[in-house]
Amino acid sequence: MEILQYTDAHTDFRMRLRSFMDREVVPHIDQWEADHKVSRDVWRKMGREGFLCTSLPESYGGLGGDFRYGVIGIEEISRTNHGGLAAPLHSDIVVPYIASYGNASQKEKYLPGCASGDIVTAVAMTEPGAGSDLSSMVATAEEDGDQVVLNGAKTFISNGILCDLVIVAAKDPAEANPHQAISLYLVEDGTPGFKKGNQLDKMGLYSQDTAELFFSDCRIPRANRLGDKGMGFLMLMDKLQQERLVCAIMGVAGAEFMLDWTTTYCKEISSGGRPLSRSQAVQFALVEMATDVNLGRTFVDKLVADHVEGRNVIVETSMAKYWCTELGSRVANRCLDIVGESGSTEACPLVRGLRDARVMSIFAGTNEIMKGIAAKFMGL
Amino acid sequence: MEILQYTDAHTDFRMRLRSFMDREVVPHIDQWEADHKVSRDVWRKMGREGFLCTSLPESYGGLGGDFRYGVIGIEEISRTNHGGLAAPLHSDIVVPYIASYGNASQKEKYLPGCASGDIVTAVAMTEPGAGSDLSSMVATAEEDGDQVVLNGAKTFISNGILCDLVIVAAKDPAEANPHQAISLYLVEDGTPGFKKGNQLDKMGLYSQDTAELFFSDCRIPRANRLGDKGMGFLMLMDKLQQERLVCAIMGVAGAEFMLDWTTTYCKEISSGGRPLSRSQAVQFALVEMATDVNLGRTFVDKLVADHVEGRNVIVETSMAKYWCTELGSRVANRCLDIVGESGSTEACPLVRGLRDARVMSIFAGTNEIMKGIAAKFMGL
Amino acid sequence: MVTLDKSQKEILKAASEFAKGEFDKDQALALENANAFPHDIWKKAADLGFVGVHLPEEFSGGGLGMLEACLIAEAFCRKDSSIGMALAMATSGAEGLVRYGDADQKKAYLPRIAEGEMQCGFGFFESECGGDLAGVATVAEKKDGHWVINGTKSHVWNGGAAGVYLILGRTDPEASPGKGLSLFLVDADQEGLTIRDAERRLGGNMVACADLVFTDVHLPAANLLGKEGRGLPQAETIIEETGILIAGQCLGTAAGALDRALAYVREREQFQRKLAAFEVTRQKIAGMALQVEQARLMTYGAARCGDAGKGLDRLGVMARITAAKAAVAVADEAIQLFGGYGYMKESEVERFYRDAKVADLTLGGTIHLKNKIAGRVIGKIK
Amino acid sequence: MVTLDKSQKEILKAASEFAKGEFDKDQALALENANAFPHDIWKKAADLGFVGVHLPEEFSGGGLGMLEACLIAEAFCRKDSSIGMALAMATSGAEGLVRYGDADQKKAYLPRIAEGEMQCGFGFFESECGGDLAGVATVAEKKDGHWVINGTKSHVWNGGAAGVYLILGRTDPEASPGKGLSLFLVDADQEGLTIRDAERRLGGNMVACADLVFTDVHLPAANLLGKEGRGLPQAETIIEETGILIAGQCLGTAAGALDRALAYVREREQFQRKLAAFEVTRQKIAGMALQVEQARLMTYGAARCGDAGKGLDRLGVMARITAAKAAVAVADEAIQLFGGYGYMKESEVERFYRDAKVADLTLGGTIHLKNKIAGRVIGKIK
Repeated sequence: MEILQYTDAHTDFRMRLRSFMDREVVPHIDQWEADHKVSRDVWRKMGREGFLCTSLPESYGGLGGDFRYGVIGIEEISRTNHGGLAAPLHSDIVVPYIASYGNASQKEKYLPGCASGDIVTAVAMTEPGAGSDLSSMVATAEEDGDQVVLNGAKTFISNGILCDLVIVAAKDPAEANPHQAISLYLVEDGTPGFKKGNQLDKMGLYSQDTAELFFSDCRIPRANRLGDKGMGFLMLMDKLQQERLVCAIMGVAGAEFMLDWTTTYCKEISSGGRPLSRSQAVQFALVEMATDVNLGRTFVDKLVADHVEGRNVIVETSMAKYWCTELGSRVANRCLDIVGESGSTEACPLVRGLRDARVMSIFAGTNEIMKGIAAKFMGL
Repeated sequence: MEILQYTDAHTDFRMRLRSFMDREVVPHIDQWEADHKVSRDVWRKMGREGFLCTSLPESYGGLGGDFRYGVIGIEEISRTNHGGLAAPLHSDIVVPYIASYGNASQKEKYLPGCASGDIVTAVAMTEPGAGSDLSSMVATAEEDGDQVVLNGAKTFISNGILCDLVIVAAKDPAEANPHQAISLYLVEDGTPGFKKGNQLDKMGLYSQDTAELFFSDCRIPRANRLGDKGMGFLMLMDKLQQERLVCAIMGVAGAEFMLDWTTTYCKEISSGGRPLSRSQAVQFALVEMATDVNLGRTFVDKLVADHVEGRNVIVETSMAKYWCTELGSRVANRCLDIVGESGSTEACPLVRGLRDARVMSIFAGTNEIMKGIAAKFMGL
Repeated sequence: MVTLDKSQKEILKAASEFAKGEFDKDQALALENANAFPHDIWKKAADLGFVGVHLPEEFSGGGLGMLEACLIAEAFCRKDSSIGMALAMATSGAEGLVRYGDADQKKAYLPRIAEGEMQCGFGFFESECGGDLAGVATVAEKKDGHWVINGTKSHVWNGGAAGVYLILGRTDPEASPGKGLSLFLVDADQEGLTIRDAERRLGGNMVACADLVFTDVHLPAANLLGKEGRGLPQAETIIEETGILIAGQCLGTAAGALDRALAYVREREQFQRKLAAFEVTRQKIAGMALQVEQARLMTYGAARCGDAGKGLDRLGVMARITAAKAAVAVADEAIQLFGGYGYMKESEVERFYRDAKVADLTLGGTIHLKNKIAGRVIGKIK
Repeated sequence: MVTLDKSQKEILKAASEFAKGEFDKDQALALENANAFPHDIWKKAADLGFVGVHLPEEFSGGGLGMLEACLIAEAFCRKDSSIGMALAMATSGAEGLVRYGDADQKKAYLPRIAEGEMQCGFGFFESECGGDLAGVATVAEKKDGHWVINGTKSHVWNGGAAGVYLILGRTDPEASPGKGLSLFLVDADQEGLTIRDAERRLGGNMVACADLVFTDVHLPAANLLGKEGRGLPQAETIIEETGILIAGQCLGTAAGALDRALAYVREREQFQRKLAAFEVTRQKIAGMALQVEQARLMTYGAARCGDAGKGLDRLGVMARITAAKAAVAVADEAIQLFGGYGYMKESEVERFYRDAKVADLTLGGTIHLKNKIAGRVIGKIK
């Protein structure tokens, strides 16, 4: 049986996207990694060819597709072994906030650009002092007539340099209950008082333009509030199932890529006069990793199917996020153990794979947060 | 989505079987464990109520059901936390040899008794000197007119004491190719020259009557050969997918039982004035185990569905057999770590669970053999 | 081995030879099946000074250190995990007598313990308080110059076999939970003390184990051990010193399982080759040998630390975890290398595995031990 | 610490103080980003005797043992994994000169190495033969009293930075693969030697790394190091001695990652509590501390064994694995405890992790090392 049923339309989409990646992404990755960002142009190209925001209705320039298109997008980017081009973040995590909670004029104004690649989006939740603890957020949003004044700093914001539009979470200082104080705001690049900080120097994801964002008496129209006042916390929580599922898929897809590469390597490279793959120890290591990858893949496929059906799988998604992102790092490490010292240079794809995989256990809620959520919903 | 779709008939069967277990099995387990065998009577009761050999056609007294009935049988026995009553071995591993390879008269003669519980079966492959290496088998079968003369010893034979009928693998000494030399024979209890050895004293599975079997000039009618001459190796290989799937299901079901028990225990028992389940370290351990169990369960469910569809899933089944049986032992160990010293007596179900689980990584082909098979079929 | 001096090497050798000569596999299988203590071997071992080697010379002990006691436990458990455990645990709690007993108390018990006349045991834990000794509910009330004890201690090693027990009870019901506890010496034949045998356990079955039920047990004032109100830290020190002896046992159990696995893979053939020739077997053996040496260096290091008077500190708990996890993992792998035979009692390694797991669970599981380490590493949080 | 004598403790302390005074975080980040060797620090360290502490006194070394060299590597890597690695590896291969060099060879190179005038390196591996030195294809042909070398050595540490290299080549093409190899000393400015810089690596980027290409390199007969035909066992001994120095580095890297994690969890708050107050944080810290101590006791034990002249034997490889795996795991956990900040270069721990993983891969991965252990534990199969 196939747990995830893909239609011909899905498969066609995948093949077109793969060819796009081979043509427009893979040849540029080394340059992007050196530049510490992807080209602004590739976003527009992706948009023009219909690879962004596949879940948006066609009226906004999307495909009107289900989440399986998003899955294909994540998997095909993972196959390029780089995590800089954060299209899944844009298409499957940030833009859905606008699609779900935006009013008609917000949608009209922003969604077509999101789909065409003219608007790159980011979401700004995390703060320097707060990490995974949303309730201790300190950025403020105060109403002043028809305007809202934002103050505060956000950090670790993916697409932080390239973004044209940021969804910012901030608190009403007058509201004591931290869970009812947060609202979401749409802030455009160029708004006075909104400053993009320097790009952060990271272990990996070199071509991902992660940055700090600063808001200093940044005034935006009150109409730029996304959804109802004080509903920010709930909106964030509501979207987290899909965000974490995205991470889980990235973990499995990354592991698949690295294991495939290593398996091929072991068949081709000899040590002591025979292919590495003839070593029983290497065989067992590859089989053990393949087993783990199969387990993760089957689990994630089922969760995607459940998610597409609209089921609440918060416990299982939390589990998948932690297990599959750890899988990515574990497979990277163990593949390197097999390849050995010659795998330690950047010429070996496992090196970038390992560096890029490491952050997945941290972002979108650390794996410890995931376990805490699962424990809570298991009644422990 | 549900990967394994159970019909109302399946669910009804499960409920009746569960009630049977509560009534006819659970109250006797301690006694059986002390006796080092289950009562002969429980086999007949199971047969009378239609719980044995569910996959046999109704004409032989079976249910004509698919393998999902077998899965239910395994799971409901696992819930009793004892592995002595080897009905799954009989119904889903041994009897299928007769059903698949027996001729009409063999089927007529034996299958109704197998279904009714009057005939308990065993399969004798492993030899004291050979372990997992079937090709080094030394037991011989020599034709002598209308008879076949068996000589040799078999060991670790489950149901070895209670069995009324044994399928014996033996070699034609005239055939040099070990893979073409093996044939299967049906040997009835009481046949002169067939002797059951003493029961083996084991780490666990106390109530399982594991024994050595001896054949010394044991003469059986030539008509008792099962299937074609020299086809034994292929027949054994052919049936191993289901046998190993049975082990994987046992591993997952055992882990589920132990984890459920431990989770309940941690909610009920306090240490330092609060329930164990309020300890964050305990919570994380339970969540991590629950995640592993979920992964194993999803993987096994998918394999069962594939198996029912008749697919070849030999690589995945080998992976599942090793991973899920290790899961059983790992969960037993870690649950004990949580429960601590008070869990170290036989009054704690985890102790029997751990002792019984340990053999699953060894029987039906050790987990190392499983990895070797997977490596071979992965082209390594 | 590298870090042992000459006399330590000799002790290790002598203990190994004693075990080789006196321990018998069939007898061990029978004793373990019967939950029986190896009485005769214990007597002989005591005669030769292997029991209580770390107790003071003036009380018939060997006057040596924890390291020497660990070496004997290692050698014994390497030959037979169950017999070794039984002999090593026979003096269980005597460390507390040495440390906290007065001259009379020591004279009354230590010689008999060291000479193999009497086993010793300690009852600190109660099933209601889990691993949390501060929650001990057993009460010791002062009445007319006596102590009156009421309560139940669970899972007491040597319970029912020992001649004397160290018991932790609450002497000040007003004090905060961790304070107001004290230790007492209770003779086995004391009126009001009932022994409730524990069920057979997963392993360690040559050591008796029982719950001790105290019903108005009257003790003379002189039976207070150490300082009134200092029972908790005293008990914790005794647990730590016992812990390092358990590490020594686990080291031996791990080494013994490796010995057996090595002998088997060198001998046994599969697919026309010795098991030892398969790379995967070799990887397993290497992993096992690695864990044995980690257990050895940690155990020796911690014991030496204790003997140098620096306290076992975090190293003792670390050695305990390292050695116990090594013993469980190495014995588990040995079973797997043996295949079907490994699951048979005949193979011994299944018993080593069960004994290892029980040692691993004794006196606090992994989470508890790690919390202890964390307490020492992190210290007070500001 | 327990097993160090007074002078060893002083060396550890002096090295720690040097590192504290001389290593600078911002400089380290810049050097690592630029793949640059910490030249000035190396000079100062050599002046103070921290370089070549284990080389003979008569050649400007410290005349001390591998343990002392490990202690310095530990202290340096604890303060900064990359700088520590660069300084410790600067003498890489000098152990081979000490062991196999004749008086002239030693005099020519060792003083300059110990004084921080020259780095040393060894080129044994070739990409074609993987971890299997017996398959070395580089040829050294005897011609008119000279050796003529042709071939390529890959991933040579200090390649391009060292003044002299120890090179393994085949001197007898007729001999069976493991025989007929010999070691040579090759000066960096030797004609025919081309340096092909390796790409930036996952870690260890303050150490140069390059492939060495030999095209008709003519060496005088006197450049043969040790015995002709004994190159393979000599190279393996050098690898093992380097391995224990790597263990020392990894121990330091692990300890340094733990230091940083501890400081962070004591300071950082989440959900209105210090991270250090969460039980899960405490369990992690305990696990990290446990691995650091395992690495420490194994490394010290193996180094001491080597210094006692007993050979590192299996213990050296075991220390290597234990310390490298500890460094990777502890640094990995430190990143996780730091959260998002841990992924930033600013946090240092991500660099510790990358350096640890490269050390883990150096001179043979885990499978290779375990096969080595197995060879020693199992011995010949009958």
